[in-house]
Amino acid sequence: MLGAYVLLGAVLFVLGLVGFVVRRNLIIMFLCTEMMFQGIIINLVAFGRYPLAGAPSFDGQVFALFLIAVAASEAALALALVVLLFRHRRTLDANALTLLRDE
Amino acid sequence: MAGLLTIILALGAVGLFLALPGGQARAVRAGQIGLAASGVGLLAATLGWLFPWPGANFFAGCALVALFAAVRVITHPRPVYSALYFVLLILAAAALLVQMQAEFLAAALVIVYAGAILVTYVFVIMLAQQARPLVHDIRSHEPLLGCLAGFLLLWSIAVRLFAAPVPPAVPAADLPAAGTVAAVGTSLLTTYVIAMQLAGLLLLAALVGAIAIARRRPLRDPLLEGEE
Amino acid sequence: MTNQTIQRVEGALRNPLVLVGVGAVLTVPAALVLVLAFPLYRGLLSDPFWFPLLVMAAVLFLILNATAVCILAERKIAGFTQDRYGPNRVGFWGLLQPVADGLKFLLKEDIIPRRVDKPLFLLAPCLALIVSLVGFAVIPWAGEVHWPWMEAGTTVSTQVARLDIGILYVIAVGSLGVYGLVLAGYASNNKYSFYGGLRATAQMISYELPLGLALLCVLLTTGTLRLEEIVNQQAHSGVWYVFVHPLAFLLIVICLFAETNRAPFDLPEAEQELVGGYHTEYSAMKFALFFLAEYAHMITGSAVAIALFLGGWAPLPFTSWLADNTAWWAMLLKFGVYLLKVALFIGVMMWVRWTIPRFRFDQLMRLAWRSLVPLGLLLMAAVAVLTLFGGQRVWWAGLGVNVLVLLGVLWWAARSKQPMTGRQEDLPPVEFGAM
Amino acid sequence: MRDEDIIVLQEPKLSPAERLYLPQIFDGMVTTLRHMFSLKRRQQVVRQYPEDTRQGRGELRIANYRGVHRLNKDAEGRVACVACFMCSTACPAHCIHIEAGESPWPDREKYPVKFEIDELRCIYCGMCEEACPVDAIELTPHYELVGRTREEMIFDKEKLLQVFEETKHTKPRKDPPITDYGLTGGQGKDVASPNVERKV
Repeated sequence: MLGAYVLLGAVLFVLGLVGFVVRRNLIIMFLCTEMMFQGIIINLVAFGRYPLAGAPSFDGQVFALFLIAVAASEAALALALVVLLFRHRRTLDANALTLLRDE
Repeated sequence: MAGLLTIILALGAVGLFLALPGGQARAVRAGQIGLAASGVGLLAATLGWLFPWPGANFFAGCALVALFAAVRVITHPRPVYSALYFVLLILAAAALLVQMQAEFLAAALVIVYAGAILVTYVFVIMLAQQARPLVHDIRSHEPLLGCLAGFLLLWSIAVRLFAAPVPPAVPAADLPAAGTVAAVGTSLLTTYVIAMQLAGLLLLAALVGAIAIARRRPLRDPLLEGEE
Repeated sequence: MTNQTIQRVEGALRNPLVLVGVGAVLTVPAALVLVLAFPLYRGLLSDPFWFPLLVMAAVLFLILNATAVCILAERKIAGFTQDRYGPNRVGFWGLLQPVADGLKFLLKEDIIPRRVDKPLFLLAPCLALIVSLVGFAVIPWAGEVHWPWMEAGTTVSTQVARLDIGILYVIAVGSLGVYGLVLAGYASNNKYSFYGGLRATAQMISYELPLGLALLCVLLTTGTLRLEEIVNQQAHSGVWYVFVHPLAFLLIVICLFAETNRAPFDLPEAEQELVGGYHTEYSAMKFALFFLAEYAHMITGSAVAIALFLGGWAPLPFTSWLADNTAWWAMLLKFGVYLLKVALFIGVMMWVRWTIPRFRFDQLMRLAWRSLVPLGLLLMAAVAVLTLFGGQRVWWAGLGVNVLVLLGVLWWAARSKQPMTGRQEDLPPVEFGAM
Repeated sequence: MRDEDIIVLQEPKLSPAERLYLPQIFDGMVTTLRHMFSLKRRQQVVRQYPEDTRQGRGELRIANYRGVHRLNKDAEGRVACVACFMCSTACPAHCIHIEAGESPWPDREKYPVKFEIDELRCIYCGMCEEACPVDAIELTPHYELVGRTREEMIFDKEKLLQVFEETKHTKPRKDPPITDYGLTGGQGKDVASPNVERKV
């Protein structure tokens, strides 16, 4: 049981990671980080529900709640930054943001 | 077992590579087929052979929806659809959480993610919408390396996972029956009360930061200035 | 059919006796079948798995028909407030108008404009309707019922799902409601629709905050999220929570108007500004789905508000009459009382709609963020302090806190220099940008 | 702009109750409630149209109401129109179509072979009536104008003359015609066909 959930969480995490690396739209990139959070949330809850030792507890859910709080903060700040970037550069292309690159 | 797992995951990686935006239409179709085969294979490996358990059907359904939605999020060339598939992913994840008796968390996930965060994403995507698809939506950045890295990471996790001992099955009744909301709330406000305060502080900081970043400074009105 | 036949049928249907006759012909056989087949489904009625499903079917049937009646009621009330009669042509007193409306929606040409985003365009109305219907699952329609043929002491509950997270489920589902509107606005590829969708997003997100805060006030008093328990508490003590938290009730009612996009908060569809808002491009049955969704949303919202504040199925305040009665006739009575309350609540919503003019968008936002959210925060803090000292068990203490908060707000309003309408305020010119 | 031209408006000061809005809202709701239950006002204001018409109540000003057109007939029952095209020229909606032909009668040169009015296109402004030199075209008080097809709503000469037959009792032909076609020895100059020799 635990294995199934953990594997699903891992797949979601890796898909999010691949998406973050591969996609060039800033908004999609941040969506992909949210997807990584999803994978972790499922993992945390599964670890709390099916612990390797001891009785199941709610600690996993509590951690997941904190994770949601962090994700919300991240989304708020990231979207604010994206809005700001778009307003300045008129594009959401991550490859276009090369101002700090050493070339 | 490890060999079979490698084949399944490699199939998925190749499928993902073909299905990512930027490829030929036929290759995308083939990639989608590969991805579907890989996902089903992964589920079969997880459910049938290694861990047969009650509730596997529900898990399989939700997991398939979740995987499908997740793949579409990163392969769909149009951002609005990506965001909507992410909503689908949230709903599937919430269903899985309900299966793990985390009802409160499921509700919180839907309210916070689908109800607030994703709506904001959709909002921003719509505002930044352009008339025709843009190059950064229909071209990928280093898809080969990305898929390879993902494959290696997932492969190492999965092989380790399948090699690990199967944990003892815990019957559902082992969780306190008082209701998950009460239990989670008690845990949150006793053991983790400081962490909760910190989370609140973090949210406040994010709120202030977001407003400070995105605020538009009012322009001086030249007409008014001229008169003064 | 020839013209004359149609005219003759129309004339006959205007006769109330003919109408009753037709109704009897339609319903009496159905009722007979239900009665005769009773032994067949008797077992289902006492089964804790099947009975909720039957309740679900019955309530869904009722709601979908009620929306049709609601549309007639709305038009009648609109007529009455404007010194008109409202629809009175189809059937006696216009009673068959919903049938005519439904036929019209079904038979009209179903247009899909060429440049729309077709999958989303089709998905949006379905999503709107589904989301507004699934909220019914946790509403405790008539408490527990004990059928005469059941074992003594056992009951089944007239509720589709008894969830531990009760009211949170309603909020979660309600927060998905915005997608139907946003997608409709986006997919239509029409700037008026788009504005409507954007307005809907901003409005619904903004009004979810005071809604949540007001809910928290009640939840601090009830100590449970289960709607059936909240109703039980009110039915047993006789103190409906509207007497304990009148301000929270007011907040919830205001937010309910905003969440259902009803006037005076119908900014997303504001006809005079945005043609039709998010449903400008919709026609025929797809438009009807939006219509249905709006009324279904109204019914869900008012049912939840009644469960929280107006005692749910409890027939009278300040008594515990019927609270413990689980007889089948008591169940029917409770259900009737609940429906009556919902009908009255919706009547008030319509009454308000035809009285109060629409807000301007900045007024709408100002109302939410500058008035309702601070009021909700203040109220919640006050109730939290009260709960800390155990005052949530004493109903007049809650009322006292509400009165104190109200007085405080009044005092603040009296001494504050800023006008609340925003009409007198100058908005600073802002930098022009796409965002 | 001088300073004294600027009018400074003093916003009325709102009382605390007015700032709360709720009393005002309840006021408004009481008003609508009163209207909701005032059956008498409703009966006074509303007309149940097909049963209760303005004509039936005598509220219709027949003399100058502008409804469906008619083509008048002269005293001999001939169409009064002389196909001068004044009405179709004056028409802002271009809804009048006339085809002229040589008149079979000696008192005028032309008469309309075809005379069609697209009642769907017409805006009922009455310009044709003003323009007509022989008062052949007139608007009638008949306002119940319906049809199932667009073709049906294009009134031809026969139909327009039919309308005259139906409405000449409620609204008699306005003025004696400017031209009497020489039948009565006429005083005025014959505007429509001045060259025709008059039979006295």
